[in-house]
Amino acid sequence: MKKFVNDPAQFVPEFMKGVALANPDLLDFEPEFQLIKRKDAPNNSRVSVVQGSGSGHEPAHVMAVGPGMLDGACQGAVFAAPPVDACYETIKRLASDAGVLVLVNNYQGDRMAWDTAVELAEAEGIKVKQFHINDDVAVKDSLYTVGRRGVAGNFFVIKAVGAAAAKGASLDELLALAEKVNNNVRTMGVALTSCIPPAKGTTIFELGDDEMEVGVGIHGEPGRRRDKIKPADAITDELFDAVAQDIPFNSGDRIALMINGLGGTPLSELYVLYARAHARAEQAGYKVVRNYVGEYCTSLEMAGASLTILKLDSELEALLAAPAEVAVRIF
Amino acid sequence: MKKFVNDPAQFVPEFMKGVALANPDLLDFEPEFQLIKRKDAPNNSRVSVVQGSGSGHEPAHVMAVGPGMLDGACQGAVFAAPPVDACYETIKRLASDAGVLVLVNNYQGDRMAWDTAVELAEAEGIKVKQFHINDDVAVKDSLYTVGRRGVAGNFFVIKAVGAAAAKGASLDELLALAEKVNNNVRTMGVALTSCIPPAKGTTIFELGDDEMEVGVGIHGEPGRRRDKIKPADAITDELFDAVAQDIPFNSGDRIALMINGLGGTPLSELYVLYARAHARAEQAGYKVVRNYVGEYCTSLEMAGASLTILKLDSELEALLAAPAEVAVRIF
Amino acid sequence: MSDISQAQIERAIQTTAATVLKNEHYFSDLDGLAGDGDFGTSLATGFRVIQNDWETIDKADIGTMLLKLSMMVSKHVGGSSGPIWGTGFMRAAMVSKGKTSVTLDELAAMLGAAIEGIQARGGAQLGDKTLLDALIPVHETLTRDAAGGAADLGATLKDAADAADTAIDATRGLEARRGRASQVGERSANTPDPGIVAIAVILQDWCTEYGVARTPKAPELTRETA
Amino acid sequence: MSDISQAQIERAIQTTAATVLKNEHYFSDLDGLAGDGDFGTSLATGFRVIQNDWETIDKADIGTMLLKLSMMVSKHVGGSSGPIWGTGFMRAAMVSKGKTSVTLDELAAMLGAAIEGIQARGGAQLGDKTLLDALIPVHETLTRDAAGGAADLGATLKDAADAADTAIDATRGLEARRGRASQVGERSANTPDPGIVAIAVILQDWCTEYGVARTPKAPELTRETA
Ligand SMILES: Nc1ncnc2c1ncn2[C@@H]1O[C@H](COP(=O)(O)OP(=O)(O)O)[C@@H](O)[C@H]1O
Ligand SMILES: Nc1ncnc2c1ncn2[C@@H]1O[C@H](COP(=O)(O)OP(=O)(O)O)[C@@H](O)[C@H]1O
Ligand SMILES: [Mg+2]
Ligand SMILES: [Mg+2]
Ligand SMILES: [Mg+2]
Ligand SMILES: [Mg+2]
Repeated sequence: MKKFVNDPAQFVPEFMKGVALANPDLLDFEPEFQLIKRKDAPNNSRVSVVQGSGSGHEPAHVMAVGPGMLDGACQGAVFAAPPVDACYETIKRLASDAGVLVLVNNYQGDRMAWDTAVELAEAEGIKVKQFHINDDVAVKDSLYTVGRRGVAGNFFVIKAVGAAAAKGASLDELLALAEKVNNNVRTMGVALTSCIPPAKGTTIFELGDDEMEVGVGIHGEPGRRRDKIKPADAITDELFDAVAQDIPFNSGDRIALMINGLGGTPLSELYVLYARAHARAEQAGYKVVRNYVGEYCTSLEMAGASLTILKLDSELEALLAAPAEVAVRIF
Repeated sequence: MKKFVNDPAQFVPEFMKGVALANPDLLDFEPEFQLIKRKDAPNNSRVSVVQGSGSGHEPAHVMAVGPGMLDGACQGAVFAAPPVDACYETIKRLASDAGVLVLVNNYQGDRMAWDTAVELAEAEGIKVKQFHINDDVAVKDSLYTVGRRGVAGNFFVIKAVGAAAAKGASLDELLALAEKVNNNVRTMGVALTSCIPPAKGTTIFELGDDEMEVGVGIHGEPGRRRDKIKPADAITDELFDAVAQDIPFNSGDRIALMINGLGGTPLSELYVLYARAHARAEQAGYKVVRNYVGEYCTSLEMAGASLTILKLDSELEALLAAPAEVAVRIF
Repeated sequence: MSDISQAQIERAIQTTAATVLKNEHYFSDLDGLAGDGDFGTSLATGFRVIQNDWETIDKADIGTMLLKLSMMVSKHVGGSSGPIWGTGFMRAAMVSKGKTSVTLDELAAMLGAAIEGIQARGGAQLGDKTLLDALIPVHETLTRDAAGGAADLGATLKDAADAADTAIDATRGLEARRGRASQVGERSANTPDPGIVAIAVILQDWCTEYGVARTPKAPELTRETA
Repeated sequence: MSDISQAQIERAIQTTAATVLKNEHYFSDLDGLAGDGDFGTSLATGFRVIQNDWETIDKADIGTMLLKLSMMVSKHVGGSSGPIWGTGFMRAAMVSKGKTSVTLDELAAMLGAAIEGIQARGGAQLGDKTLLDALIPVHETLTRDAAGGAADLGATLKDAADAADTAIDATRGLEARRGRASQVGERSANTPDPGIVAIAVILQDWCTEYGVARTPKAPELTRETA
């Protein structure tokens, strides 16, 4: 296993400890519940925005905690939603008079854990609401299933809601805002390799040397199909078309464009994809107002990338431009 | 080849185009010389700080161009120093009355190219000086060779010099500052896998499934030795000891601590290394004043990391804290 | 047929823990086919705690013990398995409060309560390709046997194991409609559901533990016992 | 011995281009042993341009032509190879300005000038395990043959190829003291220097091109010609 790991069972708490040590003034870390929160939260004058999900998607989700972003987040084991207790304690520790908004990526495990935790918290009189993020267009939505998956679009929901919460928006306003962002953001990804969860010690799926998984999930779940690896531009075109046609986006739209690395793909390749995606957006008559190239929602060391488009309006543009700070920094 | 690439020969210009498209207000891109520069440079009231090196180390070097960092950088093919002409044109386009400082990572190819370019530029009356960065402690220095390699410590030289240049420091002052940072920064890295240069299409070296290369170069050059992969803490300890003993650093030192990913290693693993490195620094009595965890100087998709320690003083602390902006962003 | 003692239930739980730990990687690999490869690890995390803390668990009565198990799962098990198994234990606990032995009827009622709780929690129905497709048929055999169908507990165990075993092949071809696997559309068809397999493997091991002879059918079981 | 015509030199350059392109990956693989695996690609990039633009290159005389080649290398070739080969062509051009044919003496002088230029640029000496360890012995054979040592150009070519071939094994055990390979300490010992191999392969192919029979010695050459 080509990984920096000590005891695989301790992988998650160990990297969370690193995050805390690297941000002593900003964050508190509670190992018992694998919970990271802002030192200055909760603040009764504003809603607490929290999340909790499986690990392996870093910087999502615990590394997205900070001013203008999340107030706190708890993590489960790699790819496993957090235990019910961790979700409950997260709500409890971040309970604010203004309320708590839980941003849940749409997976059954996360939903069941948060549903249970929210019931327990409400029973204690805590004001809390949930929102389910589901931006992945890879698998067609269906009434009879759990619905679409939540992937990299998650970043935009957090950024917008976090910025609005900082400005003092109410719980209901934030819920409406989360829905607005989610309704206007779409993503699809592709994997060139499978990742290896430390505790599993083996790949989740097998890909041939010349194969890719189109529409892969961020936990290595299958996507639309297995195919031969194509030139970067052809791959970008397929992601772009799938995403652009879903809402659909229209000529004249002002958009934010994201190329998200899945963990093992270097920045240089992501910019090759961005160059094509940007050109396609301009051809389609979209105005790229903001762009994001890097790692936002990963799948451990999986080689691959996802493309996300968010339709903007003046409110969203202002919220995306608002100052924010998270555990991961450049300078 | 598990890569997003079109024509391998176009890999570098294509990703540079992506960088330019993603930063339309900040950067200009000249494909002919694979040169990226600040739109607002040169500025005759301050020294231009430039760099040029092989590609494959992104965000170094062209993605480090921006206010408070580099004024411009040219790139060669993957792992190949830029052609002489590109270096010469870079100096020429960024020539300022205050002078041009070229920060050269210490490799023979880069040195010969810049030596030639500097001779040509000086012949035209351009005021230009060079500095060689050599922070890699993996291979013992020797008078009879080209000397130590320049690796991730490069970031600190750029950051400090870029901040001082923005404040209007003179060419000689910047040269002295570069030397001061270089004298106080040390790095060593380890590789868990080899990368695959797109044009080569195969790995540079072969590592067994359970092997690592200790002290690897950022171009896949051999390091100190081949060894079996050890637990993350043991690896961190070896890197930490090699670096700490080199200058040596002393109890009471105020330091900046960096865990740099080599490209294929996810953030989560980097924070596992950081947790240990931070603990070791505190045990040694160093005060970690600033920390950096992420990708600063990579080797394509190589799985691996390097550890860098920089000894600080009040001047360097202020320069590292100064505002800066580069092509790669989070928000 | 004689009542089922708390001791027998405790032995079944310890057997289950052993089964889950022994199959950790196998269950995760099965989950990798249409899911995310963590099922085995998530379950093992919980049952490892149960095994390690076994002596200290309050076993005043069956209900108390199951409630403690439910709390341990809620504290330590993540993924869908946490809420599902935690709810299951919790609901079974509520209907066995104060009891130190149960009739087969009461055992069936415990499983029935667990099934209802899991359905309320996750919204899955029979045929959605979740472990409920094993638990519901098993529940039917228990009710039938309680109504005089089976000679002894061994025969009941065998009927239950048969039902779970059958569920593996009966659901293999289906597309999942609940759980992560339901989010991959037709890509979930023709892969066994790891939860169903886990129930069948556990019941097969119960048979072995209680000396009940039974030849498994589904390839996942023959591979496993092989 | 008769003079060497510009046509013969042009043919040698075209042969060199073919050799470099044919061996691009092999040269890069050799560079991977103690270096960074780009030697073949860097050289090939330059000689591909030379091959493609061949017709348009100003060939007024040998010096003019070599100067143009030097400029093409400076524009397109990166890595250490750019300055080294660019300087080499440039210096050879300066001493062949205006000539449309050269004596063997003058050819030796051109190579001598190139060697001096490369040494000035990169500071390498004989024994530092760089391509100079091939070029310097080759230069000696040219001077010797020019002083009446060789019967004809074929014999001279063979002597030169022998010298470069010998250099491969003679330097294999050394630690590099210049170039990237010098930064890996003893890890560079017992690997052939790609630059030396390239010179030997090029001269071997010149022999073949000019119909000079010669059996290569070093494994890198036999592999290559195999
Ligand atoms: N809504 C549900 N109701 C009942 N069982 C479910 C449900 N969703 C999933 N399961 C069961 O849980 C198993 C997967 O568990 P696990 O891997 O822990 O979940 P996750 O998909 O969150 O990783 C599935 O094989 C299935 O049998
Ligand atoms: N200082 C030098 N003088 C002469 N030749 C050199 C020198 N440094 C390197 N070389 C030659 O160049 C070859 C490597 O070329 P290349 O791979 O392009 O360089 P780089 O190390 O920059 O990648 C070496 O095999 C060696 O023969
Ligand atoms: Mg999971
Ligand atoms: Mg090179
Ligand atoms: Mg799972
Ligand atoms: Mg090289």
